[in-house]
Amino acid sequence: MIQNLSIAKDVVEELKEKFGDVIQSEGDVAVVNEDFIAKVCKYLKNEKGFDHLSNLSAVDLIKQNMMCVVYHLWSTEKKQLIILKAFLPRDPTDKHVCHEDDVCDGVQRLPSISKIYPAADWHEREAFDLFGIIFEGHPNMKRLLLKEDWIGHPLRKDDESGVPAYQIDWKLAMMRSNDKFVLNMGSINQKLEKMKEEKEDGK
Amino acid sequence: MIVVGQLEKLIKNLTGNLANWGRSWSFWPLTFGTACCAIEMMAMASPRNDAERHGILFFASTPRHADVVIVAGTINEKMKPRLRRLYEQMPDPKWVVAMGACEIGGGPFWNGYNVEKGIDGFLPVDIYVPGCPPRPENLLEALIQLQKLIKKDSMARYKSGNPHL
Amino acid sequence: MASEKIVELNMGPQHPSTHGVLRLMLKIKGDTIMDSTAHIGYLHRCIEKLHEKRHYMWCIPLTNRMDYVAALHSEHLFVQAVEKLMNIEPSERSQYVRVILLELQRIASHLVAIGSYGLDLGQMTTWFWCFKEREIILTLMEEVTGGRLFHNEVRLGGLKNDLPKGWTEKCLSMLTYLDKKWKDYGKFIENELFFKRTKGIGVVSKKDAMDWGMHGPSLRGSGWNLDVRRYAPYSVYDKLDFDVPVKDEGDSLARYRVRWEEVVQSIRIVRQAIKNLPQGPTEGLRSLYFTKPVTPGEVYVINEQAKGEAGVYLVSDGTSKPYRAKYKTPSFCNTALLPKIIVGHKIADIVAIIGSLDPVFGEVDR
Amino acid sequence: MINELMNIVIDQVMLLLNLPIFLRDYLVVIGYGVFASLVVGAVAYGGAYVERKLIARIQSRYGPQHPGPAGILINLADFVKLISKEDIVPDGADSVSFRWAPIAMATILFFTIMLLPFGKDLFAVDQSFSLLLPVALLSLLPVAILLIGWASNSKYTYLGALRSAVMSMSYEIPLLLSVVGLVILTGTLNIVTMAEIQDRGLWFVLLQPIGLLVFVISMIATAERIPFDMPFAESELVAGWKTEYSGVRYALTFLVEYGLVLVTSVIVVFLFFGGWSGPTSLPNLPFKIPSEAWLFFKVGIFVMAYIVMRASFPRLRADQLLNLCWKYLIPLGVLNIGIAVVERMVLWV
Repeated sequence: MIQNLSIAKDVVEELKEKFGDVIQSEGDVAVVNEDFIAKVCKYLKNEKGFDHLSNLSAVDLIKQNMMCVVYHLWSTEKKQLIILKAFLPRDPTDKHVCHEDDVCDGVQRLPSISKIYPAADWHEREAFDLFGIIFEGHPNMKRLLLKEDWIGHPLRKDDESGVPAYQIDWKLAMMRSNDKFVLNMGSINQKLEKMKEEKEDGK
Repeated sequence: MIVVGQLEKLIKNLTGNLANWGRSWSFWPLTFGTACCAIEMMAMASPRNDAERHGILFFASTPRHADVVIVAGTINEKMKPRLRRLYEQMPDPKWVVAMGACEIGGGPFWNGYNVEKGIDGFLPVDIYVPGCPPRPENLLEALIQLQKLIKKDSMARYKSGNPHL
Repeated sequence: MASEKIVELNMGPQHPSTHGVLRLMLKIKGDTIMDSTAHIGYLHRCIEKLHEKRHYMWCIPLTNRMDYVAALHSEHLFVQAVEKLMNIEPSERSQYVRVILLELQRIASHLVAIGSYGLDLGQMTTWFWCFKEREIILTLMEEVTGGRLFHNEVRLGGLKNDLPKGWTEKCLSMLTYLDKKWKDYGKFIENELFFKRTKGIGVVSKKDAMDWGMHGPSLRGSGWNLDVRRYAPYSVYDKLDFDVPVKDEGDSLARYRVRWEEVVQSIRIVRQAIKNLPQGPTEGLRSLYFTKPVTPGEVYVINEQAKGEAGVYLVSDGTSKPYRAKYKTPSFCNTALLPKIIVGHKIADIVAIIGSLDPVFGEVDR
Repeated sequence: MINELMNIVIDQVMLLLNLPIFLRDYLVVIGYGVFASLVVGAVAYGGAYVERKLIARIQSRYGPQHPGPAGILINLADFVKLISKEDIVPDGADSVSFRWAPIAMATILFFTIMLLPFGKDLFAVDQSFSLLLPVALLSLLPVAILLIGWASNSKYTYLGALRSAVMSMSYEIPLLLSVVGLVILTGTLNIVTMAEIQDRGLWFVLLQPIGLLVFVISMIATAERIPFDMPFAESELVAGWKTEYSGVRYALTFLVEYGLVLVTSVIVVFLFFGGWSGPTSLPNLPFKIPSEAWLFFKVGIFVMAYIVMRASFPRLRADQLLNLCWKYLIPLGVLNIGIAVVERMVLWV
């Protein structure tokens, strides 16, 4: 039979009374304002017994120009699941600047919940590594899977760091080529440099 | 003078063949496996198709004791410098077996941003074993072919320092 | 003072007993470990990005290669997510056959885990015996699906091909053979030296296990009675009765024992599934959607894989390619807590702890 | 029988080179030394082959089959390959001690072989302290290993060598305690006279079972075989103190490992299982059984025991061996000395 995980709708209602308009409910998903995510998670873990962080994933909604972080929390006694969503403004040109000790400031910011759920430590580092979402208060906000000197965040929809030259969407590349557009694959860079020269000559 | 020339050629021939005979039968691969092909490499050493029948003993845990490195599993950009250094740490008569589609041309992950498309860019590969993952019998057959190659190997190959001679 | 000197040791990506490509930077004083950090990513194959570039049908070879020791589990996870999205109920017989193949794959995965655990501690014979038994299971699976490690067997709402004739008798005879052998191996592995190396090593308390995000047999070794097949039943697991082995000590020996008993339970499950295997079609849609659009929406499905609770968060935007597929894999969470357990142990204990957590690095790095 | 042969050969050599008479004893010693190392080399070769085949059979597989009729030449192939391999000396290593340490270990091993008798009257040197010297020389090996560990300039070898040094401190004392028990019982330090006593009367294994237990455990630790395999723990310390070696020097460490197995089993057989004593002529056997055959039969059993142990036991941690030795073996050794004193008074008075 198809697995149906029972969603804790009553808990979503309680959250709305407790936190007021910070929480909207979209279907059975609680959409949380991104600054209150840590408070909500602490409340859920301590009072409501959602002790198991089942999943923390980031989704790049490029059409709505938003970045969404989804939390799936599971309570082991009540055997119920609750889904929290936090929508962040999307940083179009992943322009966040990483200082030497890898402290980055940028638009996609979110309080980290690794103090409440220590299991979220690596999940958040992976979300930062592949999407560029910065989790404030995270003990070790560095890249997890890619090389330290990797430029760009590959899982974003507009990042073509791995696409071979013949598949690249040139309109988008040209639109971005006026500012710093660094890619990691040698084949693509030469192609883009050539395109840029033609553009300068054409002008 | 001719006798000395003949004698010297005979001795060089004899030692060369003896060395090649020794190298081919005592064939210690480096225990290096990253992904799914490593499981099939272990299955090759398991009792069903026992690699030790041909002298292939998975005993060398350091590059110093290894003769051949069977690159089993996808190599991505973070692993590439490590693999190159491992190859350089191995003592000289050494061979490289590229096992699995990921080593030959990137395999199912060829258009990944982080995956190295084939290891013959930075390693001199002797034997390619296609398959994803290749069956243990394929790998054993490939190693036996490599052993045959070694038997006919020429000593000149190592003096010139160019493994592709 | 010489003894105060903290030496930095690097258990590099190529190490005989890190079960793959894990790099541990250890700060050791003498033989005990003061602090350690884990570096992963040496097998990051951009599986989630490649999901967005491929039709649903072609994503199966990618999911297979994540946990390459128990490949059918992640394949079943992905297809179940699409079935939930499309609201397609697989036929009764195909669900039973899926459970049979999944449990056989779980036995094969536990054999690799226990075999390489013995090899790490110096007992080579367990490694060879476990791989010998695993070959028998692989040939059985090969007769059904045609592949040893990766099967591409699960289709939307059904299976690629049904069980061949006479397969169930062969499987039952294999299970009786394995049942007897597994008891002997248990007695052979658990000798006094094995206890000295594993009892009281890498103890994880019940509270820490849940906080740090432990999964699967390791979690059940610390006292949690959590098995997805029980608390969020899927497929036909609610019709099969089996009990979930749980130990309370939380040390490496407990984790090994849980894994050892799970093989016995899986044998029981396969026997029951074969006994009341219904007749009926297992065709289902011959192929997952190649180019037909999948209904837009998002879904979250969790399965009990060999290494623990794995989940996929699938977002589809109505086209024939997944918009975003995020995999939560158990080994990723187990490896995250490795540096926390190791502190205070000797160097020789790292090997015992890694072996008891049994991470697979295709799954960790994705 | 081998003695007469040896004397004939030495006389011929003396005549050929008309050397002065007093050089004869040196020639005897050299002759026996060469003979002993040849025998040990052959037996070590056979032992290595049997080990690979027996371990393969225990692990339900065939083991080497192809080089030679049944894989007989596999060790020759290993040796030839290792000789013809490039011999890397890492630049950070202290080259003098890195190069010479394995050779020092090999000489220590062959020196102990020279001192051990191999038959009823087949021994190079019959000293009054011939039991003490092999034991003392075997305890020199960890010093060489420590030198190797430091010289190879890599953290793994350093850790492996430290483990070996720490282990040697812990298993030497029970080793000597059990030997003291025997010395009290027999009154001599000479292996040959001990063997003769056992030949006449009881084997010491019946008189000193605890001494045997303590001695065997510390012998396994000397030979660094599986239960106490920490210095070469290939699953933890990559390859322990042998990590940096390749080529000929690795072949030497290979030879030392198998030589140790053989030497330790010869010593155990001499001290507790009565050396070459055994019925020289079985009732329905036409020819007389030479005493050497009995010795090698018993040594073979012990080498088999080493191999089976390697296949079935996991590896202990270094500190577990330490408290095993300090907490259990040393008290047992002292108890054994007490038993030996009591037996001495009761039996021999």
